[in-house]
Amino acid sequence: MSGTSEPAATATAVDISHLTKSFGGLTAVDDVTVRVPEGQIHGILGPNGAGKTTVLNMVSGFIVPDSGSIQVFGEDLTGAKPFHVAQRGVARTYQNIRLFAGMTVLETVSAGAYAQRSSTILGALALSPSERRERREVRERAAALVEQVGVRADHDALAETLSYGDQRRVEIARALATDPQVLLLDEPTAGMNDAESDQVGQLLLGLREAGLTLILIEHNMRLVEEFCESVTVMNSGAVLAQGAPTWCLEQDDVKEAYFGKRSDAARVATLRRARRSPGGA
Amino acid sequence: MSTTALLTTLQFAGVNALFALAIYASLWTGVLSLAPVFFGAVSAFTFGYVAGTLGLSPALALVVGLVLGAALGAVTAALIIRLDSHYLAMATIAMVLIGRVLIINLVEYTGGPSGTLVPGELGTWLWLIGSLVVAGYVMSRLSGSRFGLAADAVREDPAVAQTLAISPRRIQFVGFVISGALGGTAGVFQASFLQYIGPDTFYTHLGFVTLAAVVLGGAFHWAGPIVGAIVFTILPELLREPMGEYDRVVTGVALILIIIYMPRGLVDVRRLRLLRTRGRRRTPADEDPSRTGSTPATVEVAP
Amino acid sequence: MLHVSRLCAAHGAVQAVREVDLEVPAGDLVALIGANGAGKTTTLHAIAGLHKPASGSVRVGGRDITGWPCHKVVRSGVAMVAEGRRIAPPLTVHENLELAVYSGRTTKQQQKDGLARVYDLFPRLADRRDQLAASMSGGEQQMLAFGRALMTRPDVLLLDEPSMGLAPSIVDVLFETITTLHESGATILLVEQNAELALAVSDHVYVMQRGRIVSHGDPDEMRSEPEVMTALFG
Amino acid sequence: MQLLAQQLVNGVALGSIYALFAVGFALILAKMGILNVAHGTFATGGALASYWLVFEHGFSFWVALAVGVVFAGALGVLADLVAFEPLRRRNAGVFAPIIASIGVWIVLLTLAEAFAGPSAVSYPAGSVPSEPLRFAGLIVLPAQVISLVALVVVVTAVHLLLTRTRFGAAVRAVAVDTRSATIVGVNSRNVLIAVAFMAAAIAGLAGVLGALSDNNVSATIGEALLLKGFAAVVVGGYGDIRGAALVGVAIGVLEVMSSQYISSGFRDAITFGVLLVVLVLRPQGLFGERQLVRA
Repeated sequence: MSGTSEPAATATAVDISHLTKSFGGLTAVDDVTVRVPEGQIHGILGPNGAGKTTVLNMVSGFIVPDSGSIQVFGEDLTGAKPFHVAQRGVARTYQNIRLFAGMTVLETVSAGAYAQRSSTILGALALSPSERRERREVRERAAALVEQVGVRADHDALAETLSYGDQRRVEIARALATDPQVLLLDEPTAGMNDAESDQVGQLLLGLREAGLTLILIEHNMRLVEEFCESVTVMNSGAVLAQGAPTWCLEQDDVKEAYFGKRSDAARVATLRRARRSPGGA
Repeated sequence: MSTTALLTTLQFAGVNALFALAIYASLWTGVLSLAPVFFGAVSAFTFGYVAGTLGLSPALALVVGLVLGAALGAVTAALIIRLDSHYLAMATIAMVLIGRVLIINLVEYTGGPSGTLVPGELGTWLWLIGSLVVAGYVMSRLSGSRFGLAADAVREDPAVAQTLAISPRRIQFVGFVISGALGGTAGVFQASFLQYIGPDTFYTHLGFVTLAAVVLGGAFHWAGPIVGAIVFTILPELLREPMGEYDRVVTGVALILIIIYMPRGLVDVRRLRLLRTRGRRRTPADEDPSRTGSTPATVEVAP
Repeated sequence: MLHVSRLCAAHGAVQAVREVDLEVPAGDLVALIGANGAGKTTTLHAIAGLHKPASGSVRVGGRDITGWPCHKVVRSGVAMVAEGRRIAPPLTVHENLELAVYSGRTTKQQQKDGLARVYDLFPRLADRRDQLAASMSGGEQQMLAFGRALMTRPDVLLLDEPSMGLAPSIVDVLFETITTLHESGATILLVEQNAELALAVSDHVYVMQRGRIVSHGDPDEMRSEPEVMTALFG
Repeated sequence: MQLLAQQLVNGVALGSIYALFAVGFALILAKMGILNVAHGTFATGGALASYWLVFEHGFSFWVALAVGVVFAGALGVLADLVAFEPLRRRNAGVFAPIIASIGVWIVLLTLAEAFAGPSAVSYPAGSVPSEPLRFAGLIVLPAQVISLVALVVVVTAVHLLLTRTRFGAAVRAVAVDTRSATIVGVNSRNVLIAVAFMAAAIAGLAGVLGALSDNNVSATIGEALLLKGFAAVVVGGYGDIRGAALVGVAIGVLEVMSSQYISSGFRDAITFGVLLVVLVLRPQGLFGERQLVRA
């Protein structure tokens, strides 16, 4: 494991240290340490099955790690319940889009504003002025978020009927509605074409400008090189490399993780030839 | 069916609608519970006992039923809300079963197996419609409110709801309290209309008929249970003549068919919205503004 | 042996596989490579009957098996080693292997021989015969998944990312096994993200990008094509 | 002392019937992920079918028992084909099968009531084994012996079937992950139908033996079994049918003892009270480790 030096001036937003998790006999995440400074975009890369989503699931509280710790802005959130983690300002999206069936775009995003609202059931029943104001504000803010992430569809359309790209964007808007400090994105551009991916990239830059810290799992290397300040590359649960994206992607073991080892491949090929010749295939 | 019979049936449809709304209140938060039947039983027998010994004005009796139901809902939720879905459903069915045993054995308070008589002052159209209107108003205000959106989220995907800082347990607790209040109220009405309550008044059959009503009407919008209760109370009455003793077979078959082919019931907001989206794709909205203006799907009442 | 023509498959709104044509001649090892999310696994699932194709056809040895349920596809001679080691965790290694008898493709004797062969191929499985599958390491689970597929005596073997999430030493063992199987005449369709390995072992390579086959040819030709690398990076 | 021993015998015999029923109920819950509240009506179906054969057609009790068991199994398969399989195909979630099973319950109960009429009936005198056996001062009825033997045989057979045979392996594989079983050629549909048949047939056996023990056949015979069987499954856990069976027997003993020594009226309340307490304190049951329900 090697890495370039990180800028030391800013505070650490997310501090994941020595995280380990096994399922049965499988070590899905093996001693992973990631530090992400405030206001940065950090990418987690690696081939399928490397354990990236498991890391994200541990940060957001879905999975309790076997060992290691997770701190967000200095607060220990290891093993905290997901809604606790969310209350501390960590929001996320999902690899397989998870929108709420039957809800419109605006309702979906408004649901994300739960922690921002203070209205009570009695207030809602009594039609109190503050409740009315809050409903209006939530709607307006949700509408603004929908515009911000670039969803062009009707706000009253069912979220599940939108195009794939728009569904991903609605998910981002819903996460943003929780007013997070840290946003975890699981393959935000999966299934998008280049133009759409670029739009998402620009959106992420905008969010960083607004002060958010972002951690994203991403397979689009072009996007990673263009938008991430730093990356962590994982393979079979462990960290292969950490640092600037261009530097990381040049590392041999990273390339090997993606494309395989030339030496291994060569060895297998030799083996094969050797076997074939005596048999006379 | 004669007019009197129809009116009586409609009255029971109204009471069933209250029970159905009570079941809906917890289903809304992703919990299948038959506990409202138990809440209703406790309220009804308390009402019967108190009205019999102390005398009680109708309005006060209603309030007692409501508060008692809500309190029971809170206690129940505190005890069993953390169970997995199957076990939770089982636990609430067990409550209904225990309720009957208690009623039979607490002879001094309930009249035991022979039941007890209850004053019928609340058993009028005015009280019933008034209560239904209030319940409908409460549910319509809650849908689209902070609680309502959170409940939708918890039912559709509790894991995702958690990452929106929503605590599913908390939302489900509130759902149980609302369910208890509605169930308690419904129990008092059931007692007032029947003017007699016994161990079989609040038993599994009531639970299943109301659950069937919710499923038929639709468990995804508050109007669903009301529509379902009306259809499901009147339908067997209409079928009684042609079907004879087999009328309930239709109820059962309907339940199976609905859950397979119309899992979201008659009042299906999602389907309406899908149709609207499809319609809009064919004819753009700006060409046909009346269509978007009059969507029955808009639940939001905020200005 | 395996002919796929104009296969389309969708996940809800996403058209994951578009008009895919590919062919696996008898005795060949054909690789299907591409970036994450290119549609490789969906293609394999559509062949294996785990995902209903929207259109197109899948034929095995001249028989049209398009849209057949998975267990019938297995019966017709196509076995899959699923991504993520889909084995039955509460069963022992031995029970997992014996499940293959339900494919109806083996006689009692063949079943016995098959077990011996699998245990011979993966001695580690023989050691852990009566251990629960859930308690085994990732590599051992992958071996078990391999063994289960072989137990059905398939005409065509579908391999879905056999190297996924595994340590390099295990990957070596698995690919040696794949090579051995190939040498012994097995017909194999290999989906793999690890392109170098796939190129090294295969006779023919298809490259997939965003649901389409963008190029195919000999492994050596493919290695020199610049488009292939961009396709692999997504 | 004599009384206590006699009541213990009665309790174990009663509990055997609860336990039998619970085994079938647990099978459906654990292996198919369905909380099947219609399970009691399968028991009713079995009991009514056997009664009909004995009373109307003069068949021997043993033939009637076998036919009743098969008939109940067929009802279980029918329910699965009509109500549960379409939901499985649609991935309908957790609640839909419960609601569908309520539909099945209503239909079968109504038909049973229409068939049996409102009042309970008994097997004709002499048509069933009823001569009491005396043993060390205790009176043991043949029905009680049959129930206990049936329980031991069924629990042993089902347990061995599940843990020692290939079919059992297939059942366990399908229960935990259908896909992992189908990719080696297991037809999960057939496996589930077989489980549905087995579970309902066992319910039918419990129904017939319950009717024999009480010498009383009615349309609601399954309802009482459902409640007790359900308590046994919850308290015993459904991961291992032996736990459910053991608790089923214990419930029988508890009932007999509590009605003898506490109050006959509160007999059921005590059972359900134990059920609720266990649910609250140990939701996974007394014996089972926590097992996720197949969604």
